[in-house]
Amino acid sequence: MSSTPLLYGLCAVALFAIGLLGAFLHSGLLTRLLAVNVSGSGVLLLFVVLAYQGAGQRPDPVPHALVLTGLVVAVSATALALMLGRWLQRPEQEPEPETEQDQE
Amino acid sequence: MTNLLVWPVLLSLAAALGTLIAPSNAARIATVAAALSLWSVLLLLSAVIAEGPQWLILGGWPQGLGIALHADPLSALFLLMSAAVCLAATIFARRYVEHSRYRSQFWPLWLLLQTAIYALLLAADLFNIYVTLELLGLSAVTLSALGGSRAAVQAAVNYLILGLLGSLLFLAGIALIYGRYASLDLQLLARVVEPGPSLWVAMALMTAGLVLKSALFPLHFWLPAVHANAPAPVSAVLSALVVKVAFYLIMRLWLDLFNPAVMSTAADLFGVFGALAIVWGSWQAMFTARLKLLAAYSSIAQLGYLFLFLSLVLVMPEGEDRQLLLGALVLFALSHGFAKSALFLAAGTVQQYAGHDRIAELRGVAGQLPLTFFSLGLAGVALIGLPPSGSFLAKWQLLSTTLLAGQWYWVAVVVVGSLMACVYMFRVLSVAFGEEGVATQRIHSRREELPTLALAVTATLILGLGGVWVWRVLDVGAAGGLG
Amino acid sequence: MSAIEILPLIALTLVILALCVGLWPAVRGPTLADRMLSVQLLGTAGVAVLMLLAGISDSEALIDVALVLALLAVVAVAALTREGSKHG
Amino acid sequence: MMDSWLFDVVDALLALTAVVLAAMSVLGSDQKRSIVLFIAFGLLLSLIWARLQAPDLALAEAAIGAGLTGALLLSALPYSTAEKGACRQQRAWADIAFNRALRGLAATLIAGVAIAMIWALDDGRLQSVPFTVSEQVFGHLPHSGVGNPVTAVLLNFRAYDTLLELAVLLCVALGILALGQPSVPVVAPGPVLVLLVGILVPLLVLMAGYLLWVGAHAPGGAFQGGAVLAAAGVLLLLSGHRDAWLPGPRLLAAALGAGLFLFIGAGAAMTLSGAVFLEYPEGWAGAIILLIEAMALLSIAVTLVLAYLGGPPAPSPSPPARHTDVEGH
Amino acid sequence: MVELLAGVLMLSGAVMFLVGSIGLLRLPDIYCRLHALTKVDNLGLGLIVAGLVLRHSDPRLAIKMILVWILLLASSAAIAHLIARQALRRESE
Repeated sequence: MSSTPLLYGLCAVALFAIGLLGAFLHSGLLTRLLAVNVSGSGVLLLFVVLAYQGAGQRPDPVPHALVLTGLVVAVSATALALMLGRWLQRPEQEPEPETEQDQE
Repeated sequence: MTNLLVWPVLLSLAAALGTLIAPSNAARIATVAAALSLWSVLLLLSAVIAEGPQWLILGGWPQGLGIALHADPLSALFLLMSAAVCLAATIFARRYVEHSRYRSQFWPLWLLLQTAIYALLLAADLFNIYVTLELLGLSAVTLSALGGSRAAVQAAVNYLILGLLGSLLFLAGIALIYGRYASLDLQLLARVVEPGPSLWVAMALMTAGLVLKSALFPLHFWLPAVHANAPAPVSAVLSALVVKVAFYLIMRLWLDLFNPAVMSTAADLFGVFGALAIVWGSWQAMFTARLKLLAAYSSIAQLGYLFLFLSLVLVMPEGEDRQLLLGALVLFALSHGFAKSALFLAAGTVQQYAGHDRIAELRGVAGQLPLTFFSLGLAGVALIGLPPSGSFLAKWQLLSTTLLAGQWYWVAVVVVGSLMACVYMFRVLSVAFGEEGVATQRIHSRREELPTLALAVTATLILGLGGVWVWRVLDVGAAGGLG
Repeated sequence: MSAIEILPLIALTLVILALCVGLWPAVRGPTLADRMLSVQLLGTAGVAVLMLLAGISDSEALIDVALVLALLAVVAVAALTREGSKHG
Repeated sequence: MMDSWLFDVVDALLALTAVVLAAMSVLGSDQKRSIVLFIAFGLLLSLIWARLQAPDLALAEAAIGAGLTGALLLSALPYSTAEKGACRQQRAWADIAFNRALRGLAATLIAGVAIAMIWALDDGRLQSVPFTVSEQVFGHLPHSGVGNPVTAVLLNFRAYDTLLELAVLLCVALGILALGQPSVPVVAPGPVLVLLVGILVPLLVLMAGYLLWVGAHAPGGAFQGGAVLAAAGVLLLLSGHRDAWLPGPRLLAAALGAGLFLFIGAGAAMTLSGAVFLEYPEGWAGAIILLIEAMALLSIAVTLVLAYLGGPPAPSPSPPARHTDVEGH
Repeated sequence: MVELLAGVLMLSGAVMFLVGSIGLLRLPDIYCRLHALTKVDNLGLGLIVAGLVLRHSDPRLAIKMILVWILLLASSAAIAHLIARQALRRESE
């Protein structure tokens, strides 16, 4: 029995925890976003470790597919958050886009 | 096996594409899609009543390989509420976003949000639930950011990060379950799960994620800013459906999947935090300055009731009493869904009409918006839990159950919460029905007040008088469940 | 197992060691150029690792991965130089 | 040779470095450093996927994690420096103490969660499980229309997930179109970058097509291809093309919806003849999947390029030639 | 015999990488490091590819591997230029 799953399993849990901690400690959007991404990588790594059946064995393809989905979701969420962050950073002088009052 | 199960999802998704390609007809497409979704949900509900729970495994693959969809009385009732609220809010939104600069993106996003709600209520596969949760979260975030103000976008960003954390916790739980049981299908899992470290930790992680998304006290802090700053129809759907769908998932998982591992301490925690949410949310609602914030805080309190209900249901032994209380829970959730969406739509009308929603300055507005304030009053009746509303029946059931069990402390919480709800609702109404009038800003169309009225009437009268029907429908599936 | 067969594995271990050592400038800096250089080394070493893994486990797919990594590592570094210059 | 102790060294080095990089990236306070370390972390992850016999993921991570996410995060840098100042407010003593206590509590809680997870994972696979999805996948692989099991899961067995995932991408693209403002590059690209882009873009497009095609029977597929194609777009943006060849609003909307449209259409077409939604006709599955993947690739690539651009493409694209003459200094 | 040669090639390639990364740490300024790194890296990867090509006689794989190497040669030259440019710009300010 190789120690591969054990090592990466521990790594996955550590990444998950580090990400959670970072998301809690930071208040800036960018750093929190990085933290969430790291945490997500930890969870995805956990799936891949579960799929691993040992050297020379074919791995379980289902977690791989799930992780692929998870990766794409993560990058889209990151993109959305960065766009909103950039929105907040825009200078104030532009006409305040749309408060509900002028939606009449 | 019937394709009926995918219709609500598919209709909304196809309509989202339609509005994307043909922005000029978007409002019409969205209304038709919402109406058709409601129709398909009604068909589904009648199928559930006639034939029992419905299943579909997509792609025609064997169970476990393909993704399963599932509708039982519980999910069908939530679907019905969602479809009805969505239709009303869609009709309301037509006028609301008519001149918005975001309207060509609003409609596809709006329909994607509905897609996510229906998909989540129908999902019977753990990873599929995760994907729908993400779709729900991201579409809700984007729509709430379309409020367009700095406060709205800031709130949306916080909502996004917390939502992502919630989904991550949920996903980590899925990983643990997959690691132990090598399946994602809820029905298959329900047959094999057994108490043990995997299930306990997975339960804790998944519940924590969902609790964050359903804004149970003390994890509610993101909610008021989001719901108060989003466009009114979006707030209505967020408050009435999005938060509640997360609650639905908790209920679903705890009643079916986690059932063998439910411990009374864990269930009691739901009750304690639910009670705290009732008191704290109502307290904030009593003193807040803005109408939409009031509605948002009221949501926190009302979600507290749902968790209180759930904690009592969970510790009850299987049997008629449990079924009665579960029916009360569902009835309460439905009434709140209709009443809260009515309240937010009314607030939206007020805001458009008066140019703000500061409660203290709404003196006399009721005279100019009688229909809206009538709806607001009706919604208040349901939120307080006065007869003849559906929530009155539900609370009544709750009180009688707790009294019989000698749990007077829950009785106290419910009574205090209801009294506080009286205070915050009457505070609005007494100001609005006051003497002075404000200058009329524009000619108002009665037509856009109708969806609000319809929702409020449903919450108060239809669910109140037809509450027994909810219990009867739920009884159809009493033997069913997922197991 | 023969000594010859283990040579690629030793090579793999050494490259990974080099990769880990080469990451230090990315942590320490101090300038952006130092960090970029480190990422660049990581990209090249990563390609080497993938190729060696492909050779060891006879997996053609990993060569595709190496190809993609070689193509995409440029994007990150190019973005770094471009964005870094916004402040410079 | 597969279980030599040297592999343990390799695993330990990779795992440890990943954790250290992640910790330094997440817990540090210098944002630029955090991003660079995060890019390195993504690269390392793709090696880890390769080591764990997940080449599909290694491909996706190499394209998304190492390339695109890094570029995406970097494009956000200008604002985040300003953000730091806003957080640094004067705080009352009691507030600080409360904060410390809260942080300590959170750290303890998270450590507890980590330990609990390890405890749960220690349970291992339940031996009496009567079914495993993995066996089902390999059993039904011949009927799926493709030979790569991961592609089969993504586009046939669990196609519904992928359908909803495309909806997630559409949702993000719509958000960017509604609220985003395209970022305009400040400094002009040098001749080397322009030359590099000229070589790389055709290669990337080729690679995307190759990944799409190969995905049917070997690692690869729409997502990996889409990310690689998006990288081509990002490079174009980096070299001064302001629109990265993105079309006007109408066509853009069509490209964004294309994957979903084809998916729904193909899924629903057979329901008319009594099949279940997303059931493909016998013998056609391979072709249908390839077609869906091609459209999905397009949607994914367009969404990712939009994400890097940060907003709707500028209505009147200016030729890149205009930028090069700014370069003199 | 070919196996041994291939192994030795790979090993020397790996040593090159190690030398490169130590150089990254020890060399005095950014230009030296840049120079050393790109040279050593490309040589290292070239040796490894040569070893792999020797071991696997499949021409398709060999072409692919050589392609990766050429690609990396080109891109690392370009990247080195970009980094140097960036460092220069930083210095001139």
